[in-house]
Amino acid sequence: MILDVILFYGAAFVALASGIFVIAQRSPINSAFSLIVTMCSLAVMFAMLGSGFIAVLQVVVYAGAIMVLFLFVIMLLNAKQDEGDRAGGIGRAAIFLGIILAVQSVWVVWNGSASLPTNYKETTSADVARGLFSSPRFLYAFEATSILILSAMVGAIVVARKEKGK
Amino acid sequence: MNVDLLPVLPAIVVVIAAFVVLLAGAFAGSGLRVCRNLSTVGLGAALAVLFVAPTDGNMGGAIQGGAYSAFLQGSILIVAILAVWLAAARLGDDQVQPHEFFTLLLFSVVGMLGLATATEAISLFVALETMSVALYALCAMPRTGPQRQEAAIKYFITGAFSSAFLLFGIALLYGASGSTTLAIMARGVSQGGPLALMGAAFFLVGFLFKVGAAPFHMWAPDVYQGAITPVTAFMAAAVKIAAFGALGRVVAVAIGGLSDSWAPGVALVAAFTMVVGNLGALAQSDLKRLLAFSSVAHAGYMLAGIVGMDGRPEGLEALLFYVATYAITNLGAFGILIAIRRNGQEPAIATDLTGLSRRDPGLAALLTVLLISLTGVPVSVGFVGKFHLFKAAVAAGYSGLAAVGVLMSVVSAFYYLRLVVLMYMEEPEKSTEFRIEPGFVPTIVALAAALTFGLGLFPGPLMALARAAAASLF
Amino acid sequence: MGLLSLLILLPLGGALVLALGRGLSDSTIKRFSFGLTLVLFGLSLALLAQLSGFESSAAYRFEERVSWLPQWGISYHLGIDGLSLWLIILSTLLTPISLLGSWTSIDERVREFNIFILILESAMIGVFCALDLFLFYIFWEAMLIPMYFLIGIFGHGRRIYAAVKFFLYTMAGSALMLVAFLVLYREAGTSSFDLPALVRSPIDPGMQMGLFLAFALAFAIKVPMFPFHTWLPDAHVEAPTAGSVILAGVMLKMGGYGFLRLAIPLFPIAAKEAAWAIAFLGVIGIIYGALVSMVQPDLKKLVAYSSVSHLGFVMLGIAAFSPMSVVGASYQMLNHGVSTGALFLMVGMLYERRHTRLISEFGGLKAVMPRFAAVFLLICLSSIAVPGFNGFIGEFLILVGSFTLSPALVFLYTLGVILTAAYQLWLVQRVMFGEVTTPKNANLRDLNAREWATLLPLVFLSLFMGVFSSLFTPSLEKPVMKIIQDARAKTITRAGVAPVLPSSAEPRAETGGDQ
Amino acid sequence: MFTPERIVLWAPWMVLFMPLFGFIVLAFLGGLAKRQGKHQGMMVIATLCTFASFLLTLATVRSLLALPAGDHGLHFVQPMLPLNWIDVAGFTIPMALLIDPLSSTLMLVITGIGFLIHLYSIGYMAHDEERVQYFSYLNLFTFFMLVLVMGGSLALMFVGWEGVGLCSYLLIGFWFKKKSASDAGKKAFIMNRVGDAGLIIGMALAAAQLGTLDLLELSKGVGTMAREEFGVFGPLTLIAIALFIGACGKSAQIPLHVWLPDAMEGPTPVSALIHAATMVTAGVYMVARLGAVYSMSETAMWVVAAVGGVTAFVAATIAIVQNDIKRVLAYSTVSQLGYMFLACGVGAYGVGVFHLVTHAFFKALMFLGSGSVIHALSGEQDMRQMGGLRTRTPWTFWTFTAGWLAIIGTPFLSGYFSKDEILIAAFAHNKFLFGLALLTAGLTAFYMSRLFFMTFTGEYRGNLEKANAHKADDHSGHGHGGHTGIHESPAVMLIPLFILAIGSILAGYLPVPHFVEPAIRVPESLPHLTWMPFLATGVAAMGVWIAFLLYAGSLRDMPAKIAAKYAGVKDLLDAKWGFDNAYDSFVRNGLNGVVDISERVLWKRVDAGWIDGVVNGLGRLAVEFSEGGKLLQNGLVRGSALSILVGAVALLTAVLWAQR
Amino acid sequence: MSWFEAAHAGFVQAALAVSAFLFVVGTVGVFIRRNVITVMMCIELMLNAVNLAFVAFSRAHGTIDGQILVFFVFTVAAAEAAVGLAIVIALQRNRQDLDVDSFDLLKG
Repeated sequence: MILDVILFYGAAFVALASGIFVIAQRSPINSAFSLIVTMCSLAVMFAMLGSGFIAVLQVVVYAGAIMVLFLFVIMLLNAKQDEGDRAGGIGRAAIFLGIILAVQSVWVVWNGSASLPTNYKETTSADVARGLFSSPRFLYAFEATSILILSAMVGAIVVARKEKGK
Repeated sequence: MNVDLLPVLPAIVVVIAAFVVLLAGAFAGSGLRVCRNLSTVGLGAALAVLFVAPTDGNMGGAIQGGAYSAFLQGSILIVAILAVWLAAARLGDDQVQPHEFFTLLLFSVVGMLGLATATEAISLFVALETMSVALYALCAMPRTGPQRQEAAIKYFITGAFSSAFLLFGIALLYGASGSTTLAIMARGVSQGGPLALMGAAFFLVGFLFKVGAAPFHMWAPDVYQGAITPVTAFMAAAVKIAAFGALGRVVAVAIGGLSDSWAPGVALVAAFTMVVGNLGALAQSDLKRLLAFSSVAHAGYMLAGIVGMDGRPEGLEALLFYVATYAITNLGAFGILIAIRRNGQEPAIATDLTGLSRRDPGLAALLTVLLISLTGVPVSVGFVGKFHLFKAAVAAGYSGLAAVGVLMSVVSAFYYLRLVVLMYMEEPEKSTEFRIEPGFVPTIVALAAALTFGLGLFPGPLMALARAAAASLF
Repeated sequence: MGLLSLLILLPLGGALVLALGRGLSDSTIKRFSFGLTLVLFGLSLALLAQLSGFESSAAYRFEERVSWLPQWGISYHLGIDGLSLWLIILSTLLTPISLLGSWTSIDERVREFNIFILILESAMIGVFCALDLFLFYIFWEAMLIPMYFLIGIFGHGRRIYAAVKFFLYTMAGSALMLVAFLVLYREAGTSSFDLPALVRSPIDPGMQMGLFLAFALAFAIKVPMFPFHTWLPDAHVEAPTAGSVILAGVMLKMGGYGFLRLAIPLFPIAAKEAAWAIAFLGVIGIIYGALVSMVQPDLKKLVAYSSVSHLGFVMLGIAAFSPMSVVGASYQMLNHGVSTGALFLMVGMLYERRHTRLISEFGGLKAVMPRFAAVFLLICLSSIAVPGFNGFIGEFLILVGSFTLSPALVFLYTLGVILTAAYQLWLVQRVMFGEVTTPKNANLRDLNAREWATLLPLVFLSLFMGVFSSLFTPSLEKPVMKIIQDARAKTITRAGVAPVLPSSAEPRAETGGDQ
Repeated sequence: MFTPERIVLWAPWMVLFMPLFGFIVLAFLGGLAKRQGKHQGMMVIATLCTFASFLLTLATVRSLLALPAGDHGLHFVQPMLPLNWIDVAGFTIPMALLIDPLSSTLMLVITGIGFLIHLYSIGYMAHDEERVQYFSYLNLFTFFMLVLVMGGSLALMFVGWEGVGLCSYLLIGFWFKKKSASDAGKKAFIMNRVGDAGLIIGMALAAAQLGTLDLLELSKGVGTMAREEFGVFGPLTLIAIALFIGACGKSAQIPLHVWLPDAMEGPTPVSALIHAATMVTAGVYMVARLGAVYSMSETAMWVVAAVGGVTAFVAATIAIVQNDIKRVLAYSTVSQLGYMFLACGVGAYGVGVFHLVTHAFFKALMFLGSGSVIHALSGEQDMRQMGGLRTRTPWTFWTFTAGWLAIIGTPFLSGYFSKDEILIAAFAHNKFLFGLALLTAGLTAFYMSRLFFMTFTGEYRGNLEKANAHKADDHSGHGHGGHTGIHESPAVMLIPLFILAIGSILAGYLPVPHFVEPAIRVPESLPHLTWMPFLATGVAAMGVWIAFLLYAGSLRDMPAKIAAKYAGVKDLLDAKWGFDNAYDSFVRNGLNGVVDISERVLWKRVDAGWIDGVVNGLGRLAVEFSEGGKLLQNGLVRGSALSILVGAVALLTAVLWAQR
Repeated sequence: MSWFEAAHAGFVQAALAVSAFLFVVGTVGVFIRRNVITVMMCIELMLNAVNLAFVAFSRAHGTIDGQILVFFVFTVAAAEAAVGLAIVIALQRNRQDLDVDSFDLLKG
């Protein structure tokens, strides 16, 4: 129990900190690694919140596959470091708006979650599978995802392919 | 598990068509014409399925067939067929593998069909992303010239950004209700609470982005300008139908109970969109940017229908009618750009149309009809549609929004009329040579113009369809 | 198909024939459309077969009603009373005249020209027939497009500016009216846009003023009332002759018609409250128009501003809202159509001969073109409202009828009368009298047969209407009386107060100047 | 058909119709006739039409008098067409005439003198290019003048009123190529228009307040109303004064008189017909016609009398110093019209009308005579260039003498009777006005004698060659004859002179006041003052005597000396009491100011600047906004995303706000 | 309830707060980073934040929907990343610059 609590809040802290690192780093590589850290911390939180299956997926798919893709592209393109923090007026405006938005959204979820039900229960991958396939409700989305991925594939190929003769 | 596939049948047909096109292109090396014809057949078959098969099912709550979905799907499919033909007219110029292009186009149509039918947040999101991802790629085609990629990256970044908001909105609505099914969401949402409010707001942000409402519109001019014209035409027409269709459903089914909270805000957005769109178009010389701002403005008018819903189907009915007819009209207007070759080039800036009526009075007249409709001057479907939208807004108590709308229509007259001025009242330079794409493009434009004018005179049948569609959600 | 539908659809059909007809020569096109408009004029005269009916009651005649968009209670509802009757005849008369008047001056894009004129005619007739707000609005706006093209394609120097200004100005005016339609629809609770039904249903007095102002703006711009008139000089100056004739002859009348047909019957309480403002602006328009007209160097602009002045009379008459003044105003609308139409035709003739409209370029034309000068003088006299001409009847009725509204306004009115005479005669003097100063003017051709044919009907009418006004006024009087009585009845029952505008026809010998 | 009852119903219409017929024939066939050189025929047609009208008038009057009298002993008929001119909302103006003694009298004058002047014009205009047009105008004028006097309601009267004004405008500006002529025409029209505005207001007031414009009903109707005392500005007073403003304009009363002298730019017969005998008396006719109304308002009566008296005097003084023969006559006309108004103003309407009739004869005569003189001198109008014409144009001289004697009030000639009665009436009413009138009588005698002596007696002072040369320059205008040398006019011009001379002598014996009195409905009872004829004659004789001394007798150098000595008075009179200057400066400064303001302020600033500025400014503002928006739309993805963020935050705020 | 019990009970609330905050962090990151790949990563960060919210809500309601949704978000994120990175590659090939502010051909 105590371990749960420590793990959870520790992970939350790490997630927040590494999240800030993501946007504070000038180098894309560093950002990417920070992001991976964030994702892993989030995975811990997922687990503590009783969604073990999702936590695993988070690490495997997200931190593993997607972020590798990112890293790969960063390496491939030999992405330069960000040229400093010259975010300019847009950045400052965004920070300003971000503060407002943070206040608002944190306030909203804080107050909103106070009235949430507390039907806590651990879920396993079987629950997820049952939820996903026991009714046609999510079947549709599941099948649609295949189209999504296919079109992403085709799209990626079409876009990134080298021009013939170039 | 008993799965009733009937409501997804049209989408399935389109998916099959997409596979066939992809495979035919990849393995049989089919050319433009074959791909075009295959796509047309597929879309046509989907349309036929829509008419023939009883699609009234719900797949466990993920999607919902019926009048509303059918109306949207029908509109999308018709627009898609026209877009396929417009694209076919242009792809010959550009170095594009036609089968890839048409596959992506068909995939995005699948996404749109999903959007039009989805009654569950997950399906909705996946469908939206299917459509978007295909469109991002379409925008980047062909790879010649950095404009395309720039348009694509802009569309992609802003699109993904707003998707995140949409997703957050869904999360919050889910938090407020415990379900991702719209109808069940409505129960939780109607009790109010900060989660539901913020969820509704962010949900709206996501869709307001897709429909191009101000201030979520700034991508539109750049993307419209950067993409090739058939893609622009397809986006301007079909995306609007799908996005507004989904938005209308969500508003009617899920967050309608909260309309007291968000309707004033959306009314402001609508007014702001009309103003920004119309004023923005005023100073544009680039034709596609002009049409982009014009489409922003029209999104504003259509939002008046959302605002005018207020628990009654009239606003939705107006919205459906308008978005369908607007798509046709707009497609016709883009068709003109595709049909014309001025000194061998597609007309890019407004003055490229100078003296068109002297060279091709017929095409000029058609464009005039379309522009008149876009302005909203009778006799045209644009007028009937606006009348309908503003009527709904006024009935819901938003007379001020209607006033802004009509005044902004006057502003819009200025820039639409400028094109008419150029076509009819200015003399072309001696060396200007207009060549008209032979064959089917002028026919498509003529068809659009005829629909625009004819529906302006006799809107009854289509309006009845829209009415039935809207009523099915209430 | 009823007669009114025929009147509306026939020109459209003609336009379609011209649009689709291949290989028609210019002269065939001209003859075809001229013939068609003549036929329409004949058809419109057939409406007079029921003249006695128009004179005996205000009921709508030749009514046609086809359900159009039943879910909104919109129908294709046509019908005319005496008020519309004459305006329709005016439209069908001026159209062939303007076609004939531009027979030689339009030699390019003849097909388009005739198509636009025919569409315009259809829309104009439609406006006067429509008894459904939606239908009315459609015709109302549809008029703009052909006129826009007429000005923009066939006009002179700054034609594009003028065309766009015309279009935007008038469209802006009517835009808010559309919203008012919708609010009215919501408020009236009739679930229809049928005009008679809406007129019958009472509107909340609190809502009336806003709605009335929205209507009034649309109509005031069309009239045009000071200070919404600045589109008119530009549009007139740049328009081709036919455009000017129709614009001045018919389209300006729609403002006054709109007030009488829509704004006042629908919102009588607000109309009553706003009457003084309209009257005031009307009188300002009279004097302002006359003064500005006086100093115009351009013939057409002069006539254009004179329209502002003349329609000020009309607005005063409508605002005074006594039977005499309103009948006078309606009559004056017809008069203005005839006389100003003729003036524009004549200015067009001068322009055709000399390619200038500057007054300073002319002078002494009486010696060169005596017949032209004679007709010009006659038309000016009609415009000055010399008794015996049509203008007098209208202005006199307005004057007598509006006397009780405000004597002070009436004195200003008479100032306008003097100024009108001043600028018109000054015009005649500068153009017609004196020596021929410019050698180019020495050999100008006098009127030819075609030009006679365009002018004679108008000259004849301006005299005929000046003498035989009682052939026209009874049919105008009936609808006017009905409008006034209905409005009064509503004003009393709704607001519980007596009308402030008493009938001037009642002798009121016991009181002094009504302050 | 030919019983009196029948005749009075159709003959008046025929009276009206004949000159109109003449006009139409001339207007439509004139061009043809001109091309074929058949001017003569056209002119004869016009003249015959007028003559036929005269004969029909005679028939009408005879039949009218043969009818039984109505109430108040009035013989009247109201021939009516089965058609209303105006018929709106219970307010009708039928197309009805009113034939009673008053209108009959005027009809006789108009058609009679009109015919004579047509006849005269045949000779006078014999060489003018546009004489057919001239005759058509003349016929049209006759028509409108008849409408004016025969119209049964104020509105119909107004038709004639404006119509004659129009013809006057056309005829004054007949030689339109002359700037002065067209200016004078315009001046006349606009000044009349000022008066007409008064008339219109008066009519509107009458229509609004009394509910009718029918002349008979008005006269009858006001009888039931309360008389308005002096200083009370009740409706009747307002109506009467407003109408009187109209009368002032038409009848050239102060301050609207300045157009009449300028109107002498027209051909002389026109001056005789329109600006002496008929049109300018329309105001008098109207006041007399509405005598019943005027008599109900003391204020209005006072105004009429005062304006009349003052005008009579002022115009007479101005006439003294005029050298243009026609201008002397014009001012004389103004003065005599003042007399008539004076008579009306003191309640002696019949007398006013009587003077109208006699004046019509002698003034027409003198105008035609002067025309004959001018004709003889090939266009010379300056009296200083005349003299000794007695022998050169004997017939003109003798007939002119008759007119002269009549106007100065020589006993037993027409002027004597009418003027006498005016003096008596004035005396009975207001001693001051009487004094003014008496003085005017003396002045009249003086300046008419001055004119007479300067023109006909003594030696010829002019330069004939110059006159001829001048004529040669101006052949397009005054087309008098191809003769050279001073010559008597042809018979066609002299016959009218004779007839008018006879009329001038004998018209005083017509019982006009008695005849018209029932029509006016205001009883007139003048005191019988036996001393008045002697006094009047004496004053007149003195005027003649002084004139004789100064211009024909031994003191011929005196006028210059007097002028030098009383330079102030001379200047005042030369300046026409300042009226013309006031008008000119009003026109120059005031009117030009108005034109200037209209152009610079109203048109270019208010219209083009402000109103259009706002309109175009809105458009520009929109475009500026749009251009500004283009800067914002700088193509940066982050900008686009930022606007999404802004929108999201704003929408979120709005939604949270709305819920609160 | 002990402090850690309260803390345990507050998991959902805390997770939501973290989620909201991370979302905003990601949002801000989109604006202050100029490398287009970093920008995309910031968007991924936003999606992750949303995932946390889904999981938290899923726990609160005891329904599986939230978790399933997260499952789909993974897929969508993958698809988006694929296309997005493809576009980036194409861009890089055409203009050798990944600074988002350098994409300004289309404007006005």
